Amino acid sequence: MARCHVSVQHADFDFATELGWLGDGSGAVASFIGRVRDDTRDGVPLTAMTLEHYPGMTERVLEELAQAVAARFALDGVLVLHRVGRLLPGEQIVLVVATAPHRHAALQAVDCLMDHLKSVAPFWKCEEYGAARHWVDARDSDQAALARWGAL
Amino acid sequence: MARCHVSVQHADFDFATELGWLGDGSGAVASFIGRVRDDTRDGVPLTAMTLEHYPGMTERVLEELAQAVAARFALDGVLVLHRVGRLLPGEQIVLVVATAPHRHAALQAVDCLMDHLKSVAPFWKCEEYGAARHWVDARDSDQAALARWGAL
Amino acid sequence: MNPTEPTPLHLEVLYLARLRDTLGRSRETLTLDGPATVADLLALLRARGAPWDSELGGDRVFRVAVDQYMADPATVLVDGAEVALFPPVTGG
Amino acid sequence: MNPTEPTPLHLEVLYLARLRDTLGRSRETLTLDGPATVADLLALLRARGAPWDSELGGDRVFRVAVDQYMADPATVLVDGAEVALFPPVTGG
Repeated sequence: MARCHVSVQHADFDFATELGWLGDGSGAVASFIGRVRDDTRDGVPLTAMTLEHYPGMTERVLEELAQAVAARFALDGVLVLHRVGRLLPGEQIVLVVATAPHRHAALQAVDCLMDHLKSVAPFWKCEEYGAARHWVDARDSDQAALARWGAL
Repeated sequence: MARCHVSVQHADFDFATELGWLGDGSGAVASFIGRVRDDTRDGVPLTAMTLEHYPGMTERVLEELAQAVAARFALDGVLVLHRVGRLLPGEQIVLVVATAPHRHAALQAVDCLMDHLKSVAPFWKCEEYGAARHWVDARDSDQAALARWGAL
Repeated sequence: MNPTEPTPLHLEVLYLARLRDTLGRSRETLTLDGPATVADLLALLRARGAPWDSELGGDRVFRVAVDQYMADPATVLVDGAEVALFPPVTGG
Repeated sequence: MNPTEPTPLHLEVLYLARLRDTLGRSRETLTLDGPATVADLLALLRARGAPWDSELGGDRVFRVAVDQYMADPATVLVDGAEVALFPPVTGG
Protein backbone atom coordinates (compact mmCIF):
# COMPACT_ATOMS: atom_id res chain seq x y z
CA MET A 1 0.00 0.00 0.00
CA ALA A 2 1.50 3.30 -1.08
CA ARG A 3 1.94 6.17 1.35
CA CYS A 4 -0.12 9.14 0.12
CA HIS A 5 0.11 12.63 1.51
CA VAL A 6 -1.96 15.52 0.15
CA SER A 7 -2.01 19.12 1.35
CA VAL A 8 -3.59 22.41 0.27
CA GLN A 9 -1.88 25.24 2.12
CA HIS A 10 -0.89 28.91 2.13
CA ALA A 11 2.62 28.28 3.44
CA ASP A 12 5.63 27.65 1.25
CA PHE A 13 7.14 24.17 1.26
CA ASP A 14 10.63 22.73 1.48
CA PHE A 15 11.42 19.80 -0.83
CA ALA A 16 13.68 17.90 1.57
CA THR A 17 11.23 18.23 4.47
CA GLU A 18 8.29 17.06 2.36
CA LEU A 19 10.31 14.15 0.99
CA GLY A 20 10.63 12.98 4.58
CA TRP A 21 6.96 11.88 4.41
CA LEU A 22 7.91 9.20 1.91
CA GLY A 23 10.90 7.63 3.65
CA ASP A 24 14.16 6.67 1.94
CA GLY A 25 13.52 3.02 1.04
CA SER A 26 12.61 3.60 -2.64
CA GLY A 27 15.25 3.64 -5.35
CA ALA A 28 13.52 6.22 -7.55
CA VAL A 29 12.19 9.66 -6.61
CA ALA A 30 10.62 11.75 -9.39
CA SER A 31 9.18 15.18 -8.77
CA PHE A 32 7.69 18.25 -10.34
CA ILE A 33 7.57 21.78 -8.95
CA GLY A 34 5.39 24.42 -10.62
CA ARG A 35 6.34 28.03 -9.95
CA VAL A 36 4.96 31.48 -10.74
CA ARG A 37 6.62 32.48 -14.01
CA ASP A 38 8.36 35.78 -14.70
CA ASP A 39 5.70 36.70 -17.27
CA THR A 40 4.87 39.98 -18.94
CA ARG A 41 1.63 41.11 -20.60
CA ASP A 42 1.68 44.03 -23.01
CA GLY A 43 5.07 44.96 -21.61
CA VAL A 44 3.90 44.98 -17.97
CA PRO A 45 5.62 42.43 -15.70
CA LEU A 46 3.50 40.03 -13.64
CA THR A 47 3.12 41.45 -10.13
CA ALA A 48 1.50 38.48 -8.41
CA MET A 49 -0.72 35.47 -8.92
CA THR A 50 -3.56 34.47 -6.61
CA LEU A 51 -4.53 30.80 -6.36
CA GLU A 52 -8.14 30.22 -5.33
CA HIS A 53 -9.68 26.80 -4.66
CA TYR A 54 -12.90 25.08 -3.60
CA PRO A 55 -12.19 23.95 -0.02
CA GLY A 56 -13.28 20.41 0.71
CA MET A 57 -13.65 19.33 -2.90
CA THR A 58 -9.99 20.13 -3.62
CA GLU A 59 -8.64 17.91 -0.87
CA ARG A 60 -10.92 15.03 -1.84
CA VAL A 61 -10.03 15.25 -5.54
CA LEU A 62 -6.29 15.36 -4.79
CA GLU A 63 -6.55 12.43 -2.38
CA GLU A 64 -8.43 10.33 -4.96
CA LEU A 65 -5.92 11.27 -7.67
CA ALA A 66 -2.97 10.34 -5.47
CA GLN A 67 -4.51 6.96 -4.64
CA ALA A 68 -5.42 6.18 -8.25
CA VAL A 69 -2.00 7.09 -9.61
CA ALA A 70 -0.24 5.18 -6.82
CA ALA A 71 -2.22 2.05 -7.74
CA ARG A 72 -1.74 2.42 -11.48
CA PHE A 73 2.05 2.82 -11.33
CA ALA A 74 2.64 0.56 -8.30
CA LEU A 75 4.22 3.42 -6.39
CA ASP A 76 5.76 3.27 -2.93
CA GLY A 77 4.52 6.78 -2.16
CA VAL A 78 2.91 9.93 -3.55
CA LEU A 79 3.02 13.49 -2.30
CA VAL A 80 0.80 16.27 -3.66
CA LEU A 81 1.12 19.72 -2.20
CA HIS A 82 -0.64 22.76 -3.68
CA ARG A 83 -0.49 26.31 -2.38
CA VAL A 84 -3.35 28.81 -2.36
CA GLY A 85 -3.39 32.55 -1.81
CA ARG A 86 -1.33 35.38 -3.34
CA LEU A 87 2.10 34.37 -4.67
CA LEU A 88 4.92 36.42 -6.18
CA PRO A 89 6.95 35.59 -9.34
CA GLY A 90 9.40 32.77 -8.64
CA GLU A 91 7.36 31.38 -5.72
CA GLN A 92 6.48 27.69 -5.66
CA ILE A 93 2.85 26.76 -6.46
CA VAL A 94 2.74 22.99 -6.55
CA LEU A 95 4.91 20.01 -5.63
CA VAL A 96 4.26 16.46 -6.80
CA VAL A 97 6.58 13.62 -5.79
CA ALA A 98 6.33 9.92 -6.65
CA THR A 99 8.59 7.21 -5.22
CA ALA A 100 8.88 3.77 -6.79
CA PRO A 101 11.33 0.89 -7.17
CA HIS A 102 12.19 2.02 -10.73
CA ARG A 103 12.60 5.34 -12.48
CA HIS A 104 10.15 5.04 -15.36
CA ALA A 105 7.21 4.30 -13.04
CA ALA A 106 8.10 7.28 -10.85
CA LEU A 107 8.53 9.70 -13.77
CA GLN A 108 5.37 8.57 -15.54
CA ALA A 109 3.37 8.85 -12.32
CA VAL A 110 4.44 12.48 -11.87
CA ASP A 111 3.54 13.28 -15.48
CA CYS A 112 0.13 11.58 -15.14
CA LEU A 113 -0.60 13.25 -11.79
CA MET A 114 0.17 16.73 -13.13
CA ASP A 115 -2.00 16.21 -16.22
CA HIS A 116 -4.95 15.16 -14.06
CA LEU A 117 -4.38 17.80 -11.41
CA LYS A 118 -4.42 20.52 -14.10
CA SER A 119 -7.75 19.31 -15.46
CA VAL A 120 -9.79 18.10 -12.51
CA ALA A 121 -8.60 19.74 -9.27
CA PRO A 122 -10.68 22.88 -8.50
CA PHE A 123 -7.99 25.56 -8.45
CA TRP A 124 -8.07 28.85 -10.35
CA LYS A 125 -5.31 31.33 -11.10
CA CYS A 126 -5.86 35.08 -11.12
CA GLU A 127 -2.95 37.16 -12.45
CA GLU A 128 -2.05 40.73 -11.53
CA TYR A 129 -0.11 42.90 -13.97
CA GLY A 130 0.22 46.18 -12.08
CA ALA A 131 -3.35 47.34 -11.42
CA ALA A 132 -4.88 44.92 -13.97
CA ARG A 133 -6.27 41.60 -12.71
CA HIS A 134 -7.36 38.78 -14.94
CA TRP A 135 -8.40 35.15 -14.51
CA VAL A 136 -6.26 32.67 -16.41
CA ASP A 137 -8.19 30.75 -19.07
CA ALA A 138 -8.06 26.96 -19.21
CA ARG A 139 -6.09 25.63 -22.17
CA ASP A 140 -7.25 23.02 -24.65
CA SER A 141 -3.77 21.47 -24.47
CA ASP A 142 -4.51 20.45 -20.87
CA GLN A 143 -7.45 18.34 -22.03
CA ALA A 144 -5.29 16.83 -24.80
CA ALA A 145 -2.60 15.96 -22.26
CA LEU A 146 -5.19 14.23 -20.07
CA ALA A 147 -6.39 12.07 -22.95
CA ARG A 148 -2.95 10.39 -23.13
CA TRP A 149 -3.66 8.40 -19.98
CA GLY A 150 -7.11 6.89 -20.60
CA ALA A 151 -9.24 6.16 -17.52
CA LEU A 152 -7.44 6.24 -14.18
CA MET B 1 21.24 29.51 -23.78
CA ALA B 2 20.45 27.04 -21.02
CA ARG B 3 22.40 27.01 -17.79
CA CYS B 4 24.09 23.63 -17.41
CA HIS B 5 25.79 22.42 -14.26
CA VAL B 6 27.41 18.99 -13.99
CA SER B 7 29.21 17.49 -11.02
CA VAL B 8 30.77 14.14 -10.06
CA GLN B 9 31.40 14.13 -6.33
CA HIS B 10 31.77 12.06 -3.17
CA ALA B 11 29.70 14.43 -1.00
CA ASP B 12 25.96 14.16 -0.56
CA PHE B 13 23.79 16.87 -2.12
CA ASP B 14 20.86 18.99 -0.98
CA PHE B 15 18.06 19.49 -3.49
CA ALA B 16 17.20 23.07 -2.52
CA THR B 17 20.84 24.18 -2.60
CA GLU B 18 21.46 22.58 -5.99
CA LEU B 19 18.27 24.09 -7.40
CA GLY B 20 19.79 27.48 -6.60
CA TRP B 21 22.14 27.00 -9.60
CA LEU B 22 19.16 27.23 -11.94
CA GLY B 23 17.45 30.36 -10.56
CA ASP B 24 13.72 30.76 -9.99
CA GLY B 25 12.57 32.26 -13.30
CA SER B 26 11.27 29.04 -14.88
CA GLY B 27 7.70 27.87 -14.37
CA ALA B 28 8.47 24.15 -14.47
CA VAL B 29 11.06 22.20 -12.45
CA ALA B 30 11.21 18.44 -13.02
CA SER B 31 13.66 16.22 -11.21
CA PHE B 32 14.79 12.70 -10.54
CA ILE B 33 16.74 11.36 -7.58
CA GLY B 34 18.18 7.84 -7.67
CA ARG B 35 18.93 6.25 -4.30
CA VAL B 36 20.54 3.07 -3.01
CA ARG B 37 17.66 0.61 -2.62
CA ASP B 38 16.95 -1.48 0.47
CA ASP B 39 17.71 -4.67 -1.49
CA THR B 40 18.34 -8.21 -0.33
CA ARG B 41 20.14 -11.08 -2.12
CA ASP B 42 19.55 -14.66 -0.99
CA GLY B 43 18.10 -13.23 2.21
CA VAL B 44 21.13 -11.04 2.99
CA PRO B 45 20.41 -7.29 3.13
CA LEU B 46 22.48 -4.92 1.00
CA THR B 47 25.28 -3.49 3.15
CA ALA B 48 26.61 -0.82 0.79
CA MET B 49 27.08 0.10 -2.84
CA THR B 50 30.28 1.53 -4.31
CA LEU B 51 30.07 3.78 -7.35
CA GLU B 52 33.21 3.81 -9.48
CA HIS B 53 33.74 6.04 -12.52
CA TYR B 54 36.26 6.95 -15.22
CA PRO B 55 37.50 10.39 -14.16
CA GLY B 56 37.69 12.86 -17.02
CA MET B 57 35.51 10.91 -19.41
CA THR B 58 32.57 10.97 -16.99
CA GLU B 59 32.51 14.75 -16.65
CA ARG B 60 32.80 15.25 -20.42
CA VAL B 61 30.02 12.76 -21.20
CA LEU B 62 27.70 14.32 -18.62
CA GLU B 63 28.43 17.83 -19.88
CA GLU B 64 27.71 16.81 -23.49
CA LEU B 65 24.50 15.04 -22.43
CA ALA B 66 23.31 18.06 -20.47
CA GLN B 67 23.96 20.39 -23.43
CA ALA B 68 22.27 18.06 -25.94
CA VAL B 69 19.16 17.54 -23.81
CA ALA B 70 18.92 21.25 -23.03
CA ALA B 71 18.94 22.03 -26.74
CA ARG B 72 16.47 19.31 -27.70
CA PHE B 73 13.84 20.28 -25.11
CA ALA B 74 14.52 24.06 -25.15
CA LEU B 75 15.31 24.03 -21.44
CA ASP B 76 16.16 27.02 -19.27
CA GLY B 77 18.57 24.91 -17.23
CA VAL B 78 19.91 21.44 -16.52
CA LEU B 79 21.61 20.04 -13.45
CA VAL B 80 23.31 16.63 -13.36
CA LEU B 81 24.98 15.52 -10.15
CA HIS B 82 26.32 11.99 -9.66
CA ARG B 83 28.02 10.67 -6.55
CA VAL B 84 30.93 8.23 -6.46
CA GLY B 85 32.41 6.19 -3.62
CA ARG B 86 30.80 3.91 -1.04
CA LEU B 87 27.14 4.63 -0.26
CA LEU B 88 24.74 3.07 2.25
CA PRO B 89 21.11 2.00 1.61
CA GLY B 90 18.82 5.03 1.35
CA GLU B 91 21.67 7.36 0.31
CA GLN B 92 21.27 9.54 -2.76
CA ILE B 93 23.24 8.49 -5.87
CA VAL B 94 22.14 10.84 -8.64
CA LEU B 95 20.18 14.05 -9.08
CA VAL B 96 18.93 15.33 -12.42
CA VAL B 97 16.93 18.56 -12.65
CA ALA B 98 15.50 20.28 -15.74
CA THR B 99 13.85 23.70 -15.73
CA ALA B 100 11.68 24.91 -18.61
CA PRO B 101 8.75 27.21 -19.33
CA HIS B 102 6.35 24.24 -19.45
CA ARG B 103 6.00 20.99 -17.58
CA HIS B 104 6.06 18.43 -20.38
CA ALA B 105 9.41 19.66 -21.71
CA ALA B 106 10.91 19.55 -18.22
CA LEU B 107 9.60 16.06 -17.42
CA GLN B 108 10.59 14.60 -20.78
CA ALA B 109 14.06 16.09 -20.48
CA VAL B 110 14.61 14.39 -17.12
CA ASP B 111 13.38 11.06 -18.52
CA CYS B 112 15.65 11.39 -21.60
CA LEU B 113 18.66 12.45 -19.53
CA MET B 114 18.34 9.49 -17.15
CA ASP B 115 17.98 7.01 -20.02
CA HIS B 116 21.16 8.33 -21.64
CA LEU B 117 23.09 8.65 -18.40
CA LYS B 118 22.34 5.00 -17.57
CA SER B 119 23.69 3.82 -20.93
CA VAL B 120 26.60 6.09 -21.80
CA ALA B 121 28.10 7.65 -18.67
CA PRO B 122 31.06 5.57 -17.39
CA PHE B 123 29.85 4.67 -13.89
CA TRP B 124 29.80 1.17 -12.38
CA LYS B 125 28.03 -0.13 -9.31
CA CYS B 126 29.53 -2.74 -7.01
CA GLU B 127 27.18 -4.12 -4.36
CA GLU B 128 28.14 -5.54 -0.96
CA TYR B 129 25.89 -8.08 0.74
CA GLY B 130 27.71 -8.76 3.98
CA ALA B 131 31.14 -10.12 2.96
CA ALA B 132 30.06 -10.80 -0.66
CA ARG B 133 30.88 -8.19 -3.31
CA HIS B 134 29.55 -8.25 -6.83
CA TRP B 135 29.50 -5.92 -9.80
CA VAL B 136 26.02 -5.02 -11.03
CA ASP B 137 25.32 -6.21 -14.58
CA ALA B 138 23.99 -3.82 -17.23
CA ARG B 139 20.38 -4.48 -18.15
CA ASP B 140 19.00 -4.90 -21.66
CA SER B 141 16.03 -2.72 -20.62
CA ASP B 142 18.40 0.26 -20.36
CA GLN B 143 19.30 -0.09 -24.04
CA ALA B 144 15.59 -0.42 -24.93
CA ALA B 145 14.80 2.75 -22.94
CA LEU B 146 17.53 4.62 -24.81
CA ALA B 147 16.08 3.64 -28.20
CA ARG B 148 12.91 5.63 -27.40
CA TRP B 149 14.71 8.92 -27.97
CA GLY B 150 16.46 8.44 -31.31
CA ALA B 151 19.66 10.44 -31.85
CA LEU B 152 20.31 13.28 -29.43
CA MET C 1 -45.48 10.95 -0.67
CA ASN C 2 -47.06 11.65 -4.06
CA PRO C 3 -44.19 11.83 -6.59
CA THR C 4 -46.15 14.21 -8.85
CA GLU C 5 -46.53 16.80 -6.05
CA PRO C 6 -43.73 19.44 -5.94
CA THR C 7 -41.46 19.26 -2.90
CA PRO C 8 -39.31 22.28 -2.03
CA LEU C 9 -35.53 21.87 -2.54
CA HIS C 10 -33.31 24.16 -0.51
CA LEU C 11 -30.01 24.65 -2.32
CA GLU C 12 -26.79 26.39 -1.30
CA VAL C 13 -25.35 27.78 -4.53
CA LEU C 14 -21.68 28.81 -4.68
CA TYR C 15 -20.01 30.99 -7.34
CA LEU C 16 -16.26 30.58 -7.60
CA ALA C 17 -13.33 32.39 -9.22
CA ARG C 18 -14.25 34.39 -12.35
CA LEU C 19 -17.97 33.58 -11.97
CA ARG C 20 -18.01 35.13 -8.49
CA ASP C 21 -16.60 38.35 -9.97
CA THR C 22 -18.90 38.53 -12.99
CA LEU C 23 -22.06 37.47 -11.12
CA GLY C 24 -21.28 39.73 -8.16
CA ARG C 25 -21.81 37.21 -5.37
CA SER C 26 -20.03 34.27 -3.77
CA ARG C 27 -23.08 32.31 -2.56
CA GLU C 28 -26.85 32.37 -2.13
CA THR C 29 -29.59 30.10 -0.82
CA LEU C 30 -32.27 29.21 -3.37
CA THR C 31 -35.47 27.22 -3.11
CA LEU C 32 -36.70 25.26 -6.14
CA ASP C 33 -39.76 23.14 -6.68
CA GLY C 34 -38.56 19.56 -6.87
CA PRO C 35 -37.92 17.18 -8.38
CA ALA C 36 -35.30 19.21 -10.27
CA THR C 37 -32.01 18.73 -12.07
CA VAL C 38 -28.94 20.92 -12.59
CA ALA C 39 -30.51 21.98 -15.91
CA ASP C 40 -33.59 23.31 -14.06
CA LEU C 41 -31.42 25.35 -11.69
CA LEU C 42 -29.43 26.79 -14.59
CA ALA C 43 -32.67 27.74 -16.42
CA LEU C 44 -33.86 29.59 -13.31
CA LEU C 45 -30.56 31.48 -13.02
CA ARG C 46 -30.45 32.39 -16.72
CA ALA C 47 -33.98 33.80 -16.46
CA ARG C 48 -32.50 36.62 -14.31
CA GLY C 49 -31.16 38.21 -17.49
CA ALA C 50 -27.71 39.84 -17.88
CA PRO C 51 -25.08 38.87 -16.86
CA TRP C 52 -26.58 35.51 -15.81
CA ASP C 53 -27.89 34.51 -19.25
CA SER C 54 -24.57 35.20 -20.97
CA GLU C 55 -22.28 33.76 -18.24
CA LEU C 56 -24.29 30.54 -17.87
CA GLY C 57 -25.48 30.18 -21.46
CA GLY C 58 -24.44 30.73 -25.03
CA ASP C 59 -20.91 29.50 -25.65
CA ARG C 60 -19.44 30.27 -22.23
CA VAL C 61 -17.80 27.21 -20.76
CA PHE C 62 -18.38 26.53 -17.07
CA ARG C 63 -18.56 23.57 -14.68
CA VAL C 64 -21.05 22.46 -12.06
CA ALA C 65 -20.32 20.42 -8.94
CA VAL C 66 -23.10 19.00 -6.73
CA ASP C 67 -22.06 18.21 -3.17
CA GLN C 68 -18.45 18.59 -4.35
CA TYR C 69 -18.64 16.01 -7.16
CA MET C 70 -18.57 17.04 -10.81
CA ALA C 71 -22.10 17.08 -12.21
CA ASP C 72 -23.84 17.59 -15.56
CA PRO C 73 -27.20 19.06 -16.59
CA ALA C 74 -29.01 15.75 -15.92
CA THR C 75 -27.75 15.44 -12.33
CA VAL C 76 -30.72 15.29 -9.93
CA LEU C 77 -30.68 17.77 -7.05
CA VAL C 78 -31.64 16.71 -3.54
CA ASP C 79 -32.83 18.92 -0.69
CA GLY C 80 -29.89 20.56 1.08
CA ALA C 81 -27.47 20.10 -1.82
CA GLU C 82 -24.45 22.38 -2.29
CA VAL C 83 -24.19 23.38 -5.95
CA ALA C 84 -20.99 25.09 -7.10
CA LEU C 85 -20.65 26.93 -10.41
CA PHE C 86 -17.14 27.69 -11.63
CA PRO C 87 -14.94 28.12 -14.73
CA PRO C 88 -12.73 25.30 -16.05
CA VAL C 89 -9.89 24.77 -13.58
CA THR C 90 -6.43 26.32 -14.03
CA GLY C 91 -4.28 25.15 -11.13
CA GLY C 92 -0.97 23.35 -11.05
CA MET D 1 58.51 8.41 -43.25
CA ASN D 2 57.83 5.13 -45.00
CA PRO D 3 54.22 4.09 -44.19
CA THR D 4 55.01 0.39 -44.58
CA GLU D 5 57.69 0.53 -41.88
CA PRO D 6 56.42 -0.26 -38.32
CA THR D 7 56.47 2.68 -35.88
CA PRO D 8 56.22 1.99 -32.14
CA LEU D 9 52.97 3.03 -30.42
CA HIS D 10 53.18 3.64 -26.68
CA LEU D 11 49.77 3.02 -25.13
CA GLU D 12 48.46 3.58 -21.59
CA VAL D 13 45.90 0.82 -21.04
CA LEU D 14 43.35 1.15 -18.20
CA TYR D 15 41.17 -1.64 -16.75
CA LEU D 16 38.09 -0.43 -14.92
CA ALA D 17 35.45 -1.89 -12.55
CA ARG D 18 34.91 -5.65 -12.95
CA LEU D 19 37.69 -5.96 -15.56
CA ARG D 20 40.22 -4.52 -13.10
CA ASP D 21 39.26 -7.23 -10.59
CA THR D 22 39.26 -10.16 -13.02
CA LEU D 23 42.43 -9.09 -14.89
CA GLY D 24 44.24 -8.22 -11.66
CA ARG D 25 45.53 -4.81 -12.65
CA SER D 26 44.27 -1.25 -13.03
CA ARG D 27 46.68 -0.04 -15.72
CA GLU D 28 49.78 -0.89 -17.73
CA THR D 29 51.94 0.68 -20.43
CA LEU D 30 52.20 -1.33 -23.67
CA THR D 31 54.15 -0.83 -26.84
CA LEU D 32 52.70 -2.06 -30.15
CA ASP D 33 54.07 -1.99 -33.64
CA GLY D 34 52.01 0.59 -35.54
CA PRO D 35 49.93 1.22 -37.44
CA ALA D 36 47.43 -0.64 -35.21
CA THR D 37 43.76 -0.61 -34.33
CA VAL D 38 41.80 -1.49 -31.18
CA ALA D 39 41.34 -4.99 -32.70
CA ASP D 40 45.12 -5.44 -32.85
CA LEU D 41 45.50 -4.44 -29.19
CA LEU D 42 42.74 -6.85 -28.15
CA ALA D 43 44.38 -9.71 -30.11
CA LEU D 44 47.66 -9.06 -28.28
CA LEU D 45 45.91 -9.09 -24.89
CA ARG D 46 43.94 -12.28 -25.65
CA ALA D 47 47.16 -14.01 -26.64
CA ARG D 48 48.16 -13.87 -22.95
CA GLY D 49 45.75 -16.74 -22.26
CA ALA D 50 43.40 -17.05 -19.25
CA PRO D 51 41.76 -14.94 -17.96
CA TRP D 52 42.49 -12.49 -20.81
CA ASP D 53 41.15 -14.64 -23.63
CA SER D 54 37.83 -15.32 -21.88
CA GLU D 55 37.29 -11.80 -20.48
CA LEU D 56 38.08 -10.04 -23.78
CA GLY D 57 36.74 -12.69 -26.16
CA GLY D 58 34.00 -15.22 -26.57
CA ASP D 59 30.60 -13.84 -25.61
CA ARG D 60 31.77 -11.50 -22.83
CA VAL D 61 30.49 -7.99 -23.43
CA PHE D 62 32.90 -5.13 -22.78
CA ARG D 63 33.55 -1.60 -24.01
CA VAL D 64 36.63 0.24 -25.23
CA ALA D 65 37.30 3.97 -25.00
CA VAL D 66 40.26 5.61 -26.76
CA ASP D 67 41.35 8.94 -25.27
CA GLN D 68 38.06 8.92 -23.34
CA TYR D 69 35.80 8.56 -26.39
CA MET D 70 33.87 5.36 -27.07
CA ALA D 71 35.71 3.29 -29.69
CA ASP D 72 35.20 0.10 -31.69
CA PRO D 73 37.55 -2.58 -33.07
CA ALA D 74 38.33 -0.49 -36.17
CA THR D 75 39.40 2.61 -34.22
CA VAL D 76 43.00 3.50 -35.12
CA LEU D 77 45.43 3.92 -32.23
CA VAL D 78 47.91 6.80 -32.14
CA ASP D 79 51.12 7.04 -30.15
CA GLY D 80 50.43 8.10 -26.57
CA ALA D 81 46.78 7.07 -26.61
CA GLU D 82 44.90 6.19 -23.41
CA VAL D 83 42.88 3.02 -24.01
CA ALA D 84 40.30 2.06 -21.37
CA LEU D 85 38.64 -1.37 -21.19
CA PHE D 86 35.50 -1.68 -19.04
CA PRO D 87 32.15 -3.48 -18.70
CA PRO D 88 28.87 -1.93 -19.89
CA VAL D 89 28.02 1.00 -17.60
CA THR D 90 25.62 0.70 -14.66
CA GLY D 91 25.37 4.13 -13.06
CA GLY D 92 22.38 6.35 -12.32
